[in-house]
Amino acid sequence: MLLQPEMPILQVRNLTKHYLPQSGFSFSGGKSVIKAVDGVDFDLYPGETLGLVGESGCGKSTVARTILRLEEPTAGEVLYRGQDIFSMNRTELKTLRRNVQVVFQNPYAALNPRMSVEDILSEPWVIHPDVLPREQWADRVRELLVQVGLRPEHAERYPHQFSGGQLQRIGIARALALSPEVLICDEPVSALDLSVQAQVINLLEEIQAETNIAYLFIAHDLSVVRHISNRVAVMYLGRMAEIGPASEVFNEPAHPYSAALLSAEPTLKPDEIGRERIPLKGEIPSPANPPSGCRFRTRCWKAQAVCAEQVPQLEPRPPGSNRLAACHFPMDAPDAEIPHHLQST
Amino acid sequence: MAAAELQESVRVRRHLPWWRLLLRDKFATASVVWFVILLAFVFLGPLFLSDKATAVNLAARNAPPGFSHGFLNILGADPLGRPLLPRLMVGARNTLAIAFSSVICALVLGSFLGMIAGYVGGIIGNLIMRLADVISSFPSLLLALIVLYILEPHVMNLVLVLAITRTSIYLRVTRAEVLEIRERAFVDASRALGGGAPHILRRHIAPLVAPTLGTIVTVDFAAVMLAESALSFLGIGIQPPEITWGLMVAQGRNYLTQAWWLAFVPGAAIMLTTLSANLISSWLRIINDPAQRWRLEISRKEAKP
Amino acid sequence: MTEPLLTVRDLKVEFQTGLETVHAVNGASLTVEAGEIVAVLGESGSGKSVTAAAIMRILPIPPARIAGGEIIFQGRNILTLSPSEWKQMLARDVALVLQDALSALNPVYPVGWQIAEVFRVHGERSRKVANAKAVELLKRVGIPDPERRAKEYPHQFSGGMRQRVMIAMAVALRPRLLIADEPTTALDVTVQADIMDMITQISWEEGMSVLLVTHDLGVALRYAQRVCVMYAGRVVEAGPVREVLSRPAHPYTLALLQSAPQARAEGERLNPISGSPPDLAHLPPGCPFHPRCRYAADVCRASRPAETNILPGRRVECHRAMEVLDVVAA
Amino acid sequence: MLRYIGKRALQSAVGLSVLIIAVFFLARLTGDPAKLLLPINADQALIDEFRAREGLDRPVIEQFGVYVWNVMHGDFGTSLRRHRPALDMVLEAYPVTLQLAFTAMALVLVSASLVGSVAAYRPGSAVDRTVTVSSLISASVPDFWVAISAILLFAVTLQWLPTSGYGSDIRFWLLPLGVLVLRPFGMLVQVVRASMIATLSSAFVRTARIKGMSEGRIIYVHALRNALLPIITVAADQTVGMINGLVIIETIFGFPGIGKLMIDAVMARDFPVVQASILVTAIAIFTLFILVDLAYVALDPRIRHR
Amino acid sequence: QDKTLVVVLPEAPVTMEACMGNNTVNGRVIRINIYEPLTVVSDTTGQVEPRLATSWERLDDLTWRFHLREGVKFHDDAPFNAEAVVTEMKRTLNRDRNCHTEQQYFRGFNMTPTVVDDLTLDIKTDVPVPILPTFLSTLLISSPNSPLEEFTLKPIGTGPYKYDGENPGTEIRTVKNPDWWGEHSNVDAVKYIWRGESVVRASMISVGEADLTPELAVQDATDPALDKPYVDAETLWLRIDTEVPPLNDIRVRQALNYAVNREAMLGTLVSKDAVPSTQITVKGVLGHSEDIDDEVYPYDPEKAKSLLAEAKADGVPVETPILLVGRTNILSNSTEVMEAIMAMFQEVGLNVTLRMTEIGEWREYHNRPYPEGRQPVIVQTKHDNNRGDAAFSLQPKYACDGTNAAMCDPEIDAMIAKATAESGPDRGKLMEEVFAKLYREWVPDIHLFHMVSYARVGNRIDYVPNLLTGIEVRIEDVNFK
Ligand SMILES: Nc1ncnc2c1ncn2[C@@H]1O[C@H](COP(=O)(O)OP(=O)(O)OP(=O)(O)O)[C@@H](O)[C@H]1O
Ligand SMILES: Nc1ncnc2c1ncn2[C@@H]1O[C@H](COP(=O)(O)OP(=O)(O)OP(=O)(O)O)[C@@H](O)[C@H]1O
Ligand SMILES: [Mg+2]
Ligand SMILES: [Mg+2]
Repeated sequence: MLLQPEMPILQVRNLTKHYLPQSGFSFSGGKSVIKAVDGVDFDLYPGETLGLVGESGCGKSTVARTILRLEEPTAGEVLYRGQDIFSMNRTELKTLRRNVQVVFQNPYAALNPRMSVEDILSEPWVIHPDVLPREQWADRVRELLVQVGLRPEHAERYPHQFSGGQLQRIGIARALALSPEVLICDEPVSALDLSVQAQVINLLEEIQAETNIAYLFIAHDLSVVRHISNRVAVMYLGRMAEIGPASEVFNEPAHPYSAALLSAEPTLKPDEIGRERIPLKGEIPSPANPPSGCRFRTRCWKAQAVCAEQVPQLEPRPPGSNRLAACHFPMDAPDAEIPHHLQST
Repeated sequence: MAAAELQESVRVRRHLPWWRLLLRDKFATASVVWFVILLAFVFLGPLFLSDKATAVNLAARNAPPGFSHGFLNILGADPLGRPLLPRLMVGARNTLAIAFSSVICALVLGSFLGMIAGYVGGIIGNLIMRLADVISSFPSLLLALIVLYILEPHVMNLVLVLAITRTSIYLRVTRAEVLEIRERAFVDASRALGGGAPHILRRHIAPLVAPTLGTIVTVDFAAVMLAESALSFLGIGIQPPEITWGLMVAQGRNYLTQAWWLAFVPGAAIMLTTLSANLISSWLRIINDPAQRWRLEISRKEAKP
Repeated sequence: MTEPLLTVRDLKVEFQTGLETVHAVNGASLTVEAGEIVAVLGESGSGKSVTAAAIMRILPIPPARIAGGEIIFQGRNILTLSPSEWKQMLARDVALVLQDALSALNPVYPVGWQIAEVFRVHGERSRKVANAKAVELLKRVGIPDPERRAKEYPHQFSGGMRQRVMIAMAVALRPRLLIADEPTTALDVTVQADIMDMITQISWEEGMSVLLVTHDLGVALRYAQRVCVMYAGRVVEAGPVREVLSRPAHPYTLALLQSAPQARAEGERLNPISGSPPDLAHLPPGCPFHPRCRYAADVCRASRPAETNILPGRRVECHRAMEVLDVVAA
Repeated sequence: MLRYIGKRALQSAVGLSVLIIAVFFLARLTGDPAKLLLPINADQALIDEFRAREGLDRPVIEQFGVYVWNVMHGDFGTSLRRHRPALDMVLEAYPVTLQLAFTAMALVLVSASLVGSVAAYRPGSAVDRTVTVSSLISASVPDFWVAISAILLFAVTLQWLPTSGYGSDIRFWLLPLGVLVLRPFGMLVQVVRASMIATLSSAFVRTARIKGMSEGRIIYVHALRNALLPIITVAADQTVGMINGLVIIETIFGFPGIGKLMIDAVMARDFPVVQASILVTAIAIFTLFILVDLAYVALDPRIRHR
Repeated sequence: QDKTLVVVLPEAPVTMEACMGNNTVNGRVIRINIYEPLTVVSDTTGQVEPRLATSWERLDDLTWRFHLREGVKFHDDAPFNAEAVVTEMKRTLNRDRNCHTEQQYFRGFNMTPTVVDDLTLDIKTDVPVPILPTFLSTLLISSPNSPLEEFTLKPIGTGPYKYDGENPGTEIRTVKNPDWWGEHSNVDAVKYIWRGESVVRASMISVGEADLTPELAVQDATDPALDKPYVDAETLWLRIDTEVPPLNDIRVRQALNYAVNREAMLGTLVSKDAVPSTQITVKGVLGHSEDIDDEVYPYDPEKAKSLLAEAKADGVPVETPILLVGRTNILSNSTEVMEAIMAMFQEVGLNVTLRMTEIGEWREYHNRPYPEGRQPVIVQTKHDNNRGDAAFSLQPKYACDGTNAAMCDPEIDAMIAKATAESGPDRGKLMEEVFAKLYREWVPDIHLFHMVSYARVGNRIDYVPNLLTGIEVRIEDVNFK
């Protein structure tokens, strides 16, 4: 299934999103832009799941929002089946949104508290009336509810009557209502309990098997990402740190940040419970004022002078493999050794 | 899940019908009754009572409330001896027509512009807001004079004046709320589904702004009726022989020491109507707010055991 | 054996929704000993948050109603305390950390102010002292440059930092008991680890008990000493965390463990619990788990299992606990 | 921030210009001041003479040009009716009105916040019902009716207060303020109540509760400040709308304010006074709106950092 | 005892300028009290009496000679003399100053004053003005030091009280002028304040906050001990547009008169002391015809109906919708009166609709030129001839080119011209004839009432309001008890 020869369904090229402090009040002075996403590239192929992980605030959601064109990018392009979504007109965009759907991070906020579940789940068909004839809405709503592990009679309830996990399933059901080709899942299972999480993941996998849907799966629960993803991308502070087949990234992370991340994962394996995690010093730097060179260098135990000077590019690690990493001193390289391409400087 | 189970649970209604929820709220029920009576006035009053309402009978001049001058004079009579009760009933049509239309026009116009200002923002939003500033600082009396002088003091023109002067509050409140609501994730979710601005404004934003606006609307009823009264008094609003409650209040003002009921009776009608509108609107707010609805549903449970 | 710090006994909480009554907590019992960390596991909707809210007495009443049971904290039934008595104990003796730290912090006041407020409402006269203590706390929960950050507003903080602020606020008065309702669910693993480390450390240093509501088995295993597993508003199994998670006695606990992604090899399908969660308004007769239970027998359909102590320190509510233990052992 | 104020001031200046242009041209559609100011049997010759003298016979656009030119030189014209510089008249009346309006609004804000919050604390309770009903009555009661009844009661029957009059003695202010406050109070209580009901159910209120603080502090320190934005929006609008209430107060109680001045000028088509008083009040109103925006920022730090 | 009189007026004075002093709102404060004219018209006899002039004579058709009072000084100590009168004439008659007095009374002839000596003044007119002394009762004399162009802010006259400052918008104060030539009352100072609501003014007198207020609304005059009625020269009537059918038919106009029940309105909508009227001037005005005073149309709806039927039989379109135009606040209760009258007209079968208008709009109906092809209109109007000579009333109301007239009859025109030119003893007689003829033969109006007003007079003072109280409140007539 990996790296199909076919065309990627989404191609993200140099995606950049800088937030300008809004005009109006700026007591905090200065015109410092927040570089939420700063030149991200990746492809998404039909039928695959790309996991996207990274620390809170590193720009995962912003990537998702920009792909959905909920935000206008600062630079870069996103090609959906070869067509740049940022130059789409209104009708093209509407079609795109039928095919590219999203599940949001915060289930409490993502559902309108005034609408019943029935209304929430039929909203996609209100917007795209040609998808499903009206008479079938009620039945389909209940089917969707059951599909995501809820009860049909929940259709008449309102969001405040559900727990967070139940709400998230409603959000997933809504995204599935249009049978999209790409589903961007922005931490869809973070708020779910294990069993439901398993259901949802199974569900997502089933749907993928049936429809060849592609997932961009953002999560911070590494075990889930490990389970569901074919490929994994690790972001740090608006940049891609590492991207590659899931097994490679998880088993032998190339980027020190990936390694630290993986070590922090709580595990169920008895032998690993006492495992030491690689502690990261300090907080994640502000995206308004990111470190020069490699963005991770301020917290990296391997950082050297060069890291502050040169921005590491995504390169195959080990050379020739499918996995790309942006690091001057990847994990497999001995600490002291300076990669030869840097030696000239 | 089993298909049978699915089938069974489809269309099971777990909510009371609205009228039973209404009966739960005694105040709202009373308010609806008052409005039904008003509607009867509006449709039947002018049909049957026009003559009674305008028949001058100087013998019953300023008759106090009571039965001394016959049933029609139960609420008293005005300086021309015209009975207040039929006048109130006949006046209901104009009064409510003016109040409803102006408040609704102001609401529609204000909330529409407010939504645009809030949702679209940018230059257009700014433009709308500054326009609102200009309109708010335009004295309503001058506006009334202009419109009514140029366009005759007709009910519809009066509505125009009152609507314009009331618009800015709806505009501002709506915009403020929209600014907040549009940042919520469910709005993004709807956009991601392909929902355009009209869809989102209608389905997501309007229902959330509605309760706040509802509150203002009901109080505005009173404001509009009294504004109309003030205009009449200055000689540029509705004028006799038309009848409106506001006009009745304005005319009764001269007799406060002698015949307090002249201003009081229509004033009380205005108050009652405002009160009823408010009680109904708060009832509506409760039944439309899923998180509050139980307040009405619960009472039966409590009463049962 | 001394009396536990907190004993929840047969707690029942109902919600009135529409025409029906949701039995969100339906006879839950649990204990927390002084100084220990107890994890509460359970699927979504099983009543974990409601139980926590009931202990804190912040249930929205109505529609909620405490239908029965008692909550004994430091020897007193908190359900019968007067509101003012209870307000005295809040923050001083028992504190709560909520999951959604963004909405749980007041957006219009600086973070430091909000922490200092805890001291001020509990007797600290001097604004200066309270502020100094707040800065101290911020430092303690690992916020760099606390003097400056204390003057900033919640929206200027990242999710992880907000959660730290919440924790700082909660531990400000060194409560005996900290209830943490999914404190790290929204956070990424590195931050989660930081925060949990911090809670554990404070607990250890102060002898503070923690009731930790979580979904995450890994978190429970790593940080808690004991665990309570909730299902349909009841605590169906309780015991030392390693024992319970390695040798579950309740079929629900077992199923929960099996549904974790870690329990599966890559590429394998996950193994969720069959069926759907119970409708709390219409609980089935007998054991509430029986419709989804692989081991259900007739007795399970007929009667609700009583709580039994199968092993020392382990409590379970299952007719067939022994069979389950055996299966696991096998 | 200064830049922001500058920007808003500039926008306001544009708004003011639009307003003045609108007032100038629209006012002239309401009829000929000659016909109102001259004796009832004035003949056409006299009317024409008057118009020529006041420059009203010239094309409106030219009149406007002259007006703008004069305004730029600080001359706001002379009252057609009173033959005094219009600006002097307006500035004489201005302080009284400002004092009345702002005292009233301060009272309204404080009292409505207190009362509305109490009502919102337990929606549907007896307290809430009482507050709702009484605030609605206060919003829908004709103010002149109250004003006169209050005079008859407090001044004539009980003789506690003077009937009317303007002075620094607080007793002169009690009744006018009481009446002026009624309508905005009724309106604002409703808004406070609605806004507070929403706020009181938010998570941070729960946090406040678990800190163990008193309900009063929860309501007034935590919830109210968050609920304040819509309240201020409406309060500002009510302040602006107060000019109508002011006319009544000023007429009945004999306060020498701008409300009566403006109404009289409008009714007499005394254009220079109409224009000057609108300009001056509009400046106050525009300033108020800027202040409201600044208040938003002061009250909600999120706006500042957005 | 503090002898400061507090007068509460219905409206603030608009200006204190002498040449605006005949406007009621201003006159109540400044007329006579601060500024005095050369002559005054008696409220009882209608005769012209001396004030600053002690006597006058007509030298020829065009010239009048006035002898001025000796030893009079302005409040600023400037001497009052012929020169001062000339200066005031310049000031008042300067058309650029937009003076009400000039516009109202001094149109239609030109005056040339000549100073004969310090206290003697000749005034020459370009046309004969038989009632020049009456006209001069409106010319208030201010100090020659008053500004010539602008309106003064500090009135300086010769009167018994002098301006003593004001709180803008709240009160105006005057104090006794010790140098006044006349006999003072015992009032030392006066404070003028104003309140729009008549009920508030009434209350202020009751509780002793003020001593005197004119123009109380009928319904507030509830205390017979304090409230004093006075005929205030205001006459209320309806003017018929006789130039449009069906109102051009006299029978229809008579029918309208028969249809009105004046008696029923007395004591209800208008004061019980009001007098049903037959002409627009009150008794006491030169030219008022006492002959027709008791020929008030009786209330006779049957007669009205039969007149209408008669007219209809002759092809008069009596069903044409007639517009009844009222003016809000023309008098208190004006609206109620109009509503009652509308009902009465409808009673006799006329198709009448009422339209209450604000003054600006009302003038469109009331003043010439009227639009071509207009609807038949009946306009509510009032008149207050307080200058004591009907000439001020007849020309504008009934002459073909009268600004407020809606009739044209050359015969009447000739009669008016003749009467107003007459200066002899027949003058009154001639004018009386015009009124009688109009009333009996023309019926251009529906006369209603000579109104009365009420003044509330506080317990501390003695004051008897009179015909002139409507336009001037002479403090010299007020005494503390
Ligand atoms: N509208 C905005 N204006 C300014 N800055 C923003 C905006 N939205 C996001 N940011 C900033 O951009 C950065 C990336 O945010 P983003 O939400 O994409 O992170 P994330 O990786 O999804 O984090 P999390 O795991 O917490 O969801 C953050 O620093 C955030 O503060
Ligand atoms: N206000 C309410 N009205 C009706 N039902 C409610 C209300 N609040 C909670 N419930 C119900 O109570 C039950 C228990 O909810 P609770 O929040 O305790 O679950 P939880 O175990 O914390 O779940 P999660 O892990 O998803 O947070 C749920 O079924 C929920 O639907
Ligand atoms: Mg995110
Ligand atoms: Mg929970």
